[in-house]
Formats: sequence, structure tokens, C-alpha cells
Amino acid sequence: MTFWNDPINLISEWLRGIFMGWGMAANLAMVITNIIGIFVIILFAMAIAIFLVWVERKVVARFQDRLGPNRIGPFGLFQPFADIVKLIIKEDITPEGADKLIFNMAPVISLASVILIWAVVPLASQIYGVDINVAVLYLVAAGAFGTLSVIMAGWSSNNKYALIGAFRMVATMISYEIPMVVALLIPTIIAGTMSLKEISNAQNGIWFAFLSPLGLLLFVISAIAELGRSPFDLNEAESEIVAGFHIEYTGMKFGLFYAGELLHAFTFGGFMAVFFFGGYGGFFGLEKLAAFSWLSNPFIQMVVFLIKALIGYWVIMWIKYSMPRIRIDHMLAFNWKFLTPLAFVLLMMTALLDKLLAPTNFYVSGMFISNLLFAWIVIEILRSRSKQERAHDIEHAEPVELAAHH
Amino acid sequence: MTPDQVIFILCAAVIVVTAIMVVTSPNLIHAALWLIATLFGVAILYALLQAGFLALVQVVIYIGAIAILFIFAVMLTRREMRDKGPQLNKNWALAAILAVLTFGGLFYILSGWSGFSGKAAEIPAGMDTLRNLGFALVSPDAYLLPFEVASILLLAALIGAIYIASASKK
Amino acid sequence: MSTETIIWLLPLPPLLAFFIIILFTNKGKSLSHCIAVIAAALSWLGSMVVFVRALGVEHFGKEVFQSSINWLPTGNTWLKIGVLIDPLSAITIFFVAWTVLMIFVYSVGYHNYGQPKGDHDRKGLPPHGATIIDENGHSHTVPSIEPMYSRFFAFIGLFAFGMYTLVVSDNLLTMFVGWEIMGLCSYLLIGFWFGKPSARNAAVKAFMTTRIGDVFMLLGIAFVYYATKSLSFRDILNEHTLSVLSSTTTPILGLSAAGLISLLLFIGTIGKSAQFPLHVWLPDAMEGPTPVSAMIHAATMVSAGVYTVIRMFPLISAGFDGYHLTTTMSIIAFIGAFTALFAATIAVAQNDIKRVLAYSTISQLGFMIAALGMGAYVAAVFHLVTHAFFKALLFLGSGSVIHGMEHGVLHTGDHSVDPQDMFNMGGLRKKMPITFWTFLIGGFALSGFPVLTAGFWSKDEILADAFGNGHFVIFLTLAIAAFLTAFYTMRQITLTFLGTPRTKSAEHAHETPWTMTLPLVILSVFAIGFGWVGIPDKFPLLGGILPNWFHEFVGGTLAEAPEVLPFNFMPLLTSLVVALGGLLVGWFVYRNVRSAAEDKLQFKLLKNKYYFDEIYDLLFVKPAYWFAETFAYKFLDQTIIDGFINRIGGVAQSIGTGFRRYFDAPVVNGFGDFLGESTKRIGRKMAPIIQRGRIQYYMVTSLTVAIIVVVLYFFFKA
Amino acid sequence: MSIPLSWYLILSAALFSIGLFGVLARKNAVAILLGIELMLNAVNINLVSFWRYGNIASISGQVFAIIVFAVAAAEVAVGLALIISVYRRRTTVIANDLDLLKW
Repeated sequence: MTFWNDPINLISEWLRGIFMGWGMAANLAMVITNIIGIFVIILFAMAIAIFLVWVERKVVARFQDRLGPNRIGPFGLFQPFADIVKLIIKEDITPEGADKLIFNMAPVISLASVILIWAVVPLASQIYGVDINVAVLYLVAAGAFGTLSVIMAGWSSNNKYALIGAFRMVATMISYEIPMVVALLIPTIIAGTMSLKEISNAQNGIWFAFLSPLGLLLFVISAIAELGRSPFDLNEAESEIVAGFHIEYTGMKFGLFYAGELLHAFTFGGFMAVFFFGGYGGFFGLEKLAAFSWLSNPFIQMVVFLIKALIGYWVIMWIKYSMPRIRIDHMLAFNWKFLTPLAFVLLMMTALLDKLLAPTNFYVSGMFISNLLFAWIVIEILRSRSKQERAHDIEHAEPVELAAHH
Repeated sequence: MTPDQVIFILCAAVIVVTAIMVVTSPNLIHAALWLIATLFGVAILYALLQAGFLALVQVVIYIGAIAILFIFAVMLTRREMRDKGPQLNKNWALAAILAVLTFGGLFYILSGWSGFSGKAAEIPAGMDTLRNLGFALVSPDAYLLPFEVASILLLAALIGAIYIASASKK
Repeated sequence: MSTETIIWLLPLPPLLAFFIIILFTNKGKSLSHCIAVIAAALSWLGSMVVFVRALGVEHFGKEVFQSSINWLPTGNTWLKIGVLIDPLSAITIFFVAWTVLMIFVYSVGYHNYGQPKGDHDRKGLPPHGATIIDENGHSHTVPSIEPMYSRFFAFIGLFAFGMYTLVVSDNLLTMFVGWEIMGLCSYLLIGFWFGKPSARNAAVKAFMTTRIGDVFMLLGIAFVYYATKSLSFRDILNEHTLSVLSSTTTPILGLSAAGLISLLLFIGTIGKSAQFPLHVWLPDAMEGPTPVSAMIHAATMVSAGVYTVIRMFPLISAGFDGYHLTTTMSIIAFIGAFTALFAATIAVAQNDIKRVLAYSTISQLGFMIAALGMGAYVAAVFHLVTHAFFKALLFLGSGSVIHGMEHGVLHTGDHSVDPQDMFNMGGLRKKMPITFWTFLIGGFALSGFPVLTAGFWSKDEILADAFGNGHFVIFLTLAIAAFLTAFYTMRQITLTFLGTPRTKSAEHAHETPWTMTLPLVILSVFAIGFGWVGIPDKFPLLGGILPNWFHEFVGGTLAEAPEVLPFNFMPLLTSLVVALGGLLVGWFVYRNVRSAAEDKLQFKLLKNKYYFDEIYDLLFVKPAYWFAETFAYKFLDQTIIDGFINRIGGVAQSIGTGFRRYFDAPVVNGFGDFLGESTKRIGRKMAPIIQRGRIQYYMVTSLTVAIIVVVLYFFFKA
Repeated sequence: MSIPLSWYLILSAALFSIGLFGVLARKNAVAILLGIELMLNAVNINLVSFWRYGNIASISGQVFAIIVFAVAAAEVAVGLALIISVYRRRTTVIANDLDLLKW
């Protein structure tokens, strides 16, 4: 065990040794080490969040043909710190009639729900908070707190726009949770485990994105909806309800929501990497070659993971800044009438094929082709449906009253 | 006192206090939020009992779905929230006595039971209770039928809830 | 696929067909019948595979196909359900599969598939016919398609599911489930044309009557479970359990537990298989469409009753030493024999072509029951199988006849002609040749036409068993019944097919489509051929040419194979005489019965024989009529049975009146009124206090009471 | 595992009693349902702790708990739907105002 191939354990052993050297009980030393570990993870996540503020602003600027922050630091890299200072010194307003405790707790829970997830994110084969065998479920559970924070913020603000925004957001999150969970079950089924580390390892040979491209698509769509980002950003539709559930928040409280959202998006980018792109590994067996054995180094793996996550995050941003907003009823109908059934059929198909094809040589190609086939069928059905609807619309179209000719 | 016991006592305190807040809080939204705290405490208890799966299911289902549903229901019937009067009915004192009696009775009966202060065995190494649970739920020799019946129940509840709550067409 | 898997899947296709048709394809007629027929064909295919594989197993009675799963946790044990195919159920599944498939195919034609929609047909009424205009501008009335075509196929699908479930079950519980599903379906199907009040009443009657039997059967099942802690046949019917059961005594009639259980189960059979005195529903059940009659009477439901008794035979015969019948067996034998004769006499006096067959069915089931009561296990199974084939054939044939007649009725437009009355028919031989020949084969099989037909071999075996075991009374009764059987069968054939048409409608009768005649042809093959698998080894000339395969195969079901009786000429002679005699007499008596015999040449030619007819009429027909009409129907059925019931009712009524006048009104009512009034008064006073309609008060109250009770319990226990 | 079973049982009895109080004493029907949730959770604590302290190999306790989850979800869905439906008609969710069925 050296620092290079197992840094976390080495440090924690070392710390524990120090504490026990101070005369602490083994139990207590363990607890304190763990608490330090928790803080490290939180700090790491927060540091990423700060970095993300810069990334987001820079990328959106490029999408919108602007330069973005470029004054403070090289490439405006220190802009986030300036932002933080600004947020902190702003007046902290709690509106009249707000439910103070809940109002103040909501942003904390919002950020906490994201940071909770980081406990299970496998940054590398040896760098992770905890490897639990129900990690996939843990993600969903942590997401539940996100929902909670939204409704708390919306309700306690004593503002109708906030409440409407919260309702929309919660409706979206609860609805899209279903296809998302189902999409998460697909890698679970293929890997045969819910542990994120195991899922990552299972993709050393082939990424699940190739085994289940449709699952990936489902996951991306429902993840974006879960994040409440455009095109699913009904919760903060500026033109309708001003800013949604966080309308009344100012200063650092808003900052927490903002950081939480960015970090959440990045985290989902990370999950895309973990579930479908091999996580920290997934070099298609390359790391087994002696020349590439350095790929198994935890630090390299961490860098690989973060790059993959950033790419995922970039895709989410890309969609956010190029799509218009969808109407709320369309969005819920899209979920319940299309995405959810699709997800369930896909799940059953995957489960079945996984069992049937596993012993054969056509596993990869079979899964891939079946996904394509399924997608094709769905598109055909959609096409015929829309044709019918168009025909129906034309048939029942109200004749337009033309202005009378004089 | 071991860390386990500390955690348990903290949890138990949270559970009991928040549960009391649930049943006494005059504001229903607060009650629902307190309920969430209670349920979270219970989830930690499950984790303490080494039933990690149940702990997470508890969070997903209770906090993610049931509690949110409660908050929705309270908001949809929000005229009641403006009732600043007492949220307890007239015989709350009798109810309190009954509740205390129930607790006392349960305690009395339990304390007479031989296994009352039993200790838990260590979970044998290599036993994956999650795997066991999964197999139990889908094995015809175990609980496949109850599991399926539960799914039917949920379906029926889903349809029933939609039907009951949908606005009556006149 | 393993055989066990196939057996599990056997009942599935018809059930799926039921749900698919009911839920999705109700609108599509051809789709519906395709689904139903394909489902029946799948089950048929599976059954054949199972049957063939069963044939390939040596000592199949010892090695059976069996598989079971845990179903319901009951404390520490499981209630298991499963499937079992032993020789008995293998043979049953064989004929069930065939007849069911045939009936499904037949139904397509019977309900006028391919015909236009009726002019004024309504759901719940039989189709009235449609008017079509051909290319020449003439308008014709032709049969119209059944308005509830898809529903019919759904129902018979469910019915088939019930039957398959019953047969493949390895335990009383699922068997009972299948049994009750069939009960439901018979209700739905008999009342299929619910627009007709008679059909409605018949459906209710069938349902209620069989329900009486079912209640007792359920009691029997409960008793079995109580006594043996299991419902599985393999558990109940092993020697150890049986000896325990037969040595346990019960307080009822001094019967052993085995005796009481089998008696209770047998009462279920009485209801289902329409034995005396619960036979009343079956003739009325003819109100349903004919494929239904065939389903109910031949292939499935009534067979199910007999099948159950046969299945429980080891239990019934527990304590049977081979010669002295146990109480239960005596009862069973008596009821069977009596029903056989009793129903046969009634059949003689019926004019409705289907009703004759209905009574005939009752009578033939009586044969089986009687055989079983005497311990003639193999003979009973044999007759069950052959009867299923030829009776299905006869019912479907009669349906075909009625269909042809309806065609004629529609053609002539004379709606006063009842297409089911045999005296309106005659001469159909030429109009409907396929129906005639197949019906003839079926009829001869029913009468036990010697050597050639299946009915002869099975009936002969019953008679031989009765004679060989020394049950002479039963033998005599059954012999007379067999004679009457042959007689009324020939009467039916003569009236329907022979001679010349008696009405215009009969003249314009028409052969039915291939979907109806094909099943007839196939079934007639079985009606002849199936007897040959059970020819006794010692039979003169023929014995030994074909091995007595049936006896060995089915006999293997029992723990100890039943012994083969020594051959005796007496029963053979008897069955020859009664079969041929009955047929001859029937033909002689009825060949010239018609209203107008203007043809003088024929009249002269037949004069002498007509003289014989008088004698026969006096000697046989009149007494038979008298017996049927006056004794069996008026005296026995109406005076004694009904009178007895009425008398009981009357006595009960007068007792009731007395009670009412002298006890009820002053004492009971006075007290009751007082109690009621005071309760009401108290209630009025208490209602605002106790009954507030407030849930939480109720909860508080009940919880208070509960706590008080618990406290008291612990207080007094301490 | 140094916690005796009795701790869990007492906690669950307490939670049950608190829930019971809520059911009996709260005016608002939604609050009554909240109380019921507490009681169900108390039951679940018992089930899981009996599993942990009894035969671990037999997974019954956890299975029962899962079924209780399902039942609780169904109960809340239907219960709240009923409450909303009642509220639409009667504009009240006070349980004791709903007393039309007394005769």
C-alpha cells in the first residue's frame, strides 16, 4: 500500500495511528477519522461547485456568442470567488409572512441532497466515500431530499409564484423519477449489482452505453427533467413565474441553491459516466496491457472520471442552452404517456435479453441491435400516431373566418 | 456506551420528539415536515439494524413519495391551514390517557416476554441479506405470491386514487 | 418441454382465449373464433402429447406425471397445488381434448358464421334469420349470425379452462375451483339467450340445483382437510391414510370417516352429474345452444361429476372387501341403477330431440355411477369415455338436425313448426346424409349395438361386472334400462331420419356446413373405434385379437389392479338381446308413425306388420308410456316426490300457522316488540351520545373497551 | 450489536402510542393519516428488529416490512384521494364534521 495506489486508506490509517498515539480509544479514533473523511468529501464537492460556476458561465457565454467572465484571474477563473463575496455581503432578506425555519432550511437541504450523493460517487477504484451495495437506490433516496427542499422553499416563501414553481418542480421530479429509476435499473441488471464501484468495474470490457443506448437516452432525458434544467425548466420559467421556487431567496441562500443545482448537474454527468461510460475505468481492456498499466492508478482514474463527468455535464449544458421550454402539461404527458411505458418495456426487454444472450457470443451485438430495433419500432409507432393526429386535426379543424371581401 | 448505543439514543430521541411534534403541531405543513424527520430517524434505525435496503426504501417511499403527497394534500385543502384554532378535538385528554395506557400495556406485556432483552447475533460473514431478500421476493417457495398481491394492491390503489380524486364529471 | 410443464400449461390457452376475447376482440367475430379454436387446438395438442407420453411409460399407474408448487403458507406448512396425470386423468384428458376441440369447431358453424347479420336480432335472443336478396332479385330468408358470437366463444373457452383445470388437478382444491368455474359457465351458457324467459329460468335452475350438491361437496372437502391435513390426491388416497380414515367413525349414520367423506363428495356428483333426485336441471338445460348441451352433457360437466367419484374411488371403496358393498357404495349403486332406469323410462315419452338425449345422458351416467357403486372401476371409466364420445356425437348431431330444420323453417316461413320436435321431422336421411350416418353411429353406440360400437363394449362390461359380482338386482335394472335405451334411440332415429318428411320444413331441411359435419365424422370414428381398446380377453372369437389395453392402463391407477372377471355368457347374451331387441322394437313401432299415410300400397304392404305394431304398442309402448307417463312421471315424480315435498311443505305450513297463532303472536312477538320498542327507545336516547357518526369517538370507545378487556384478562389471569 | 432488543421494542411501542394519540385526537383527517403513518412505522421497526434479533436467515421480517410499505403507500394514496374528494364536496377535512352516516 503506497500513496500512489491507495491514497485514502493510507491517509486514514495514518490519521488513526496518530489519534491512537494520542491515547484515544480505537473506536473514537475511527469515528473521528470517518468524520474527517466526510468533511473532505464535502469540501471536494464544494470546491468542484465553485469551479463549476466558472465553467457554466464560460460555456453559456460561448453558446451565446459572448466572452463570459474574463476580468478576474486568468480566463476569469477567479470570478466565482468574486461572486461568492458579492453573495455574502448582500442583504439577507426573509420575506414577511415566511415560515422562517423552513425558509432557512430549504437551501441547506437542497445542497445537502446533492452532497449526500457524493458519498457514493466512485472517483477511482480506491477513492470513494463508501461503497454500499444499494448505491443506486441511495441516489434516488438522496434525490428525494431535493424534492423536499423545493417544496419547502416554495411553500415557506409565502409567494404564489414560488409555490407554483415548487408545485411544477415537484410534479416534474416525482414523475421523472420513475423513468430515471428504471433507466438506472438497466445498468443494474446488466452488471448484476447496485454498487457503483462494481458497476464501473463491470464496464472494463465494454461500456453499457453500447449495450443499452436507449437506456442512456432515457437516463439523460429524465436526469435533465430531474434537474429542472431547460428544456424542462418550468419551475423557474422567468416569463411566467419570475424565478420559481427560489424567487424570495437572496444572498448566500440563493447561492446555495445555485451551487446545489450546478453540482447536481455535474453529479448527473458523473452518473452518466458511471452507469454508461465505464466510470473511472472502461478502457476496453487496455489497462491489462503492461504498457498501459498506469491506467489503473487511482489518480489517473480520478482524472478520467472527472473528464468524463465534465463531458456529461457539458452535454447537459449544451441541451440546456439550445432548447426552448416545454409546456407543463406536455411535459407531464410526455413522461407518463411516453417515457414511463417506454422505460418499462425497455427494462423488461433488457432483463430478458440479458438472461437469454448472456451465454452466447452475440451478447454485445445482440443488446445493441435490439435497442436499435426497439428504437426504430417506437419511432415508427410515433410517426403513425402523429400522422393520425394530423389527419384528425385537419378533419376537425375549425374553418377560419376570413375577413369579408368588400 | 458504544457508538451504536449513542446513535440509537440520538435517533430514538429524534423519533420520539418529532413524532410528538407530528401529532401536536398546529400547522399541518409543519406536522408533515416533522413526520419526515421521524421517518428519517426510523430509516437510520433500519440502517442500525443492518437493513440498509429497507432504510433507503424508507427514504425513497416515505420521504420521497408519501410525505410529499401529504404536503400536496394539505396544500390542496389549504383552507384548513388557516384554522388557527386548536387542532385537537374535544376528547384529546381521553385520547392521551388511552395512548399512555396502550404504551404501558405494551410495555407490561413485552417485559414479561422471555426474549425481551435478547441480543442480536452477528450476521455471518458471506451472508448477503439483500440477496436473500431479493430471492425471497421472487421465489415461489417464499413470498412471490404476497409480493404479487402487493403489486395488485398498488395498482388498485393507483386506479382508485385517480378515480376518487378526479373531479366528478357533471 | 417436459411433460409436467405441458400439463401445467394445458388449461392456459382457453383461459387466455377467454380474457383476450372478452377484453380485446369482442368486436371481431372471426378473430374471436380463431382465437378460441386455436386455444382449444393448443390444449388438444398438449393433451395428445401428454397422452402419448403417458402411453410410453411402463406401469404408468405407479410412475405418474406429477408436479406441485407451494401455494399458500398455512402456518408452518404449505398448501400445495399441482398437476397430476395418472392413467385415469390421461384417458380423461384424451376424450376431453377431442370433444372440446370438436365442439369448438362445431360452434363456428352452429352460430352461423359467415351468414349476414339478422334483420331484427337482438342480444340475448337466438338469431331469427336474415333476409337477403340474390342477384335475381328474389328475397330469401337465411339463418343469421348469432349476435353475441364472440361472447359465446369466450364462455366456452372459460368452460374448457374449468374442465382442463379439473382434470389435471392433483388436489381437491383446484379441482373444486375448476368445478365451480364450470358451474358458473354452465349458468352463463344455459342462459346464453337470456332474452328467453325459459332460458333464464333454466340457467337459474341449473345453477341452484348444482349448488346444492356443491355445498355438500365443499363440506366433504373441508372434512378431508380436517381429517388428513391435506387435499392432495396422492396424500389422501394412499393406503395408510385410507385405513385411518376407514377406521375412524363419525356420529352420522354410523359411517366411517371415509364413508362420510365419499358420501358428501358423491352428493356433489349427484348435482353435477344430474343423478336422481337432483336430475331436474339437466333437461331444462337444453335451452342453451346445442354446443353447450354437448359441452355440459357429454364432454365436460356431467363427466366431471363422474370423474370426481371415480377419482375418489379408493376412498369410496375403503373398507370394501370385494363382495359386500359398504353403506356408501350401496347408496351409490342404488342411486345409479335407479337413475339409469328412471331416466330411460322418461326418455321414451319425450318428443324433443334434445330432451330425449338429455334423459338418455342421465340414464347413462346412472350406469357409470352404478358400476362404480359395485366396485367396477374400469367399467365405469370405460363407459365414461365411450359415452363422452358418442353422446357428444349425438348432441352435435341433434344440433345439426335442428339447424337443418331451422333452415327449413326459415325457408318456408312457417314459424309454428318447432324445429326440435321429432314429429315434425322425418326423412332427413336424404337431406342430411352425413348427419344421418353419424347420428346413426352415435345412436347405435348408445344402444350398445353389438360388437361394432364402443357403447356395446363398455355397457357389456358394466353388465358383466354386475352379474359376475352377484348384484342381480342391479343387473336386472340395468338390463331393462339398456333395453329402453336401445328402444328410445331407435325411436328417435326412426322419427327423425327415416320415413318421409312430415312437414314442409323437414322437406326443405339442409345439410349443415363442414364446420359442423367434420366434428361429427371425427367423433363417430371414436364412437366406433374406442370400444375396441377394451375388449375382454376371454370374449369369444374376438377376445385376445386386440389386447385389453384399457383395463391394464386404467386399472393401473389403483393401488392393486382390479382383477379381470371370468367370462360369462349370461351378461353377454343379455346385452345382445336388450340392444338388438330394443333397436328392433323401436324400429317396428315407429317406422310408420305419421299422421297421414295416404300411400295405399305401402299401407297394404305394411298392414300385417302394423298388426304387430298394435301388439307391441300394447305390450311395450303403452306400458312404457304408462310407466313413463303415469308411474315414473306422474306417480313417482309428481305424486310421490313432489307430493312428499308438498306434504312436507304443507305440514310445515300448518305447524307454522299454529305456532304463529298461539305462540309467535302473543309470546314471541309480544316479547320481541317489547324488546324492540325498548331498544329503540334506549337507542333514541343514546344515539346522540354514542352514535355521533364521528369516527374518532368510535375509535376512542372501542379502544377503551379493548383496553379494559385486556386489563381484565391479565388481572384475572394473574 | 450492543443494543438489546428491548430498546427497539420500547421505542416502537412509544411511537405506536404517539401515532395512536394522533389518530384519536387530531381534528384534521390528513393529520389522522399522519398518525396512522407513525403507527405503521412503529410496526415496521418491530418487524425489522425481530428479523435482526431472530433468525437472520429467514428474511420474513424484511419482506413483511416491504409489504407494509406497499400497503402504506396504497393507503395514503387512496386515503388522501378520499380526503380531497370529500373536501371538494363538503369543503371540510375535519373528521368529526363528516357525520352524515349516523342514521
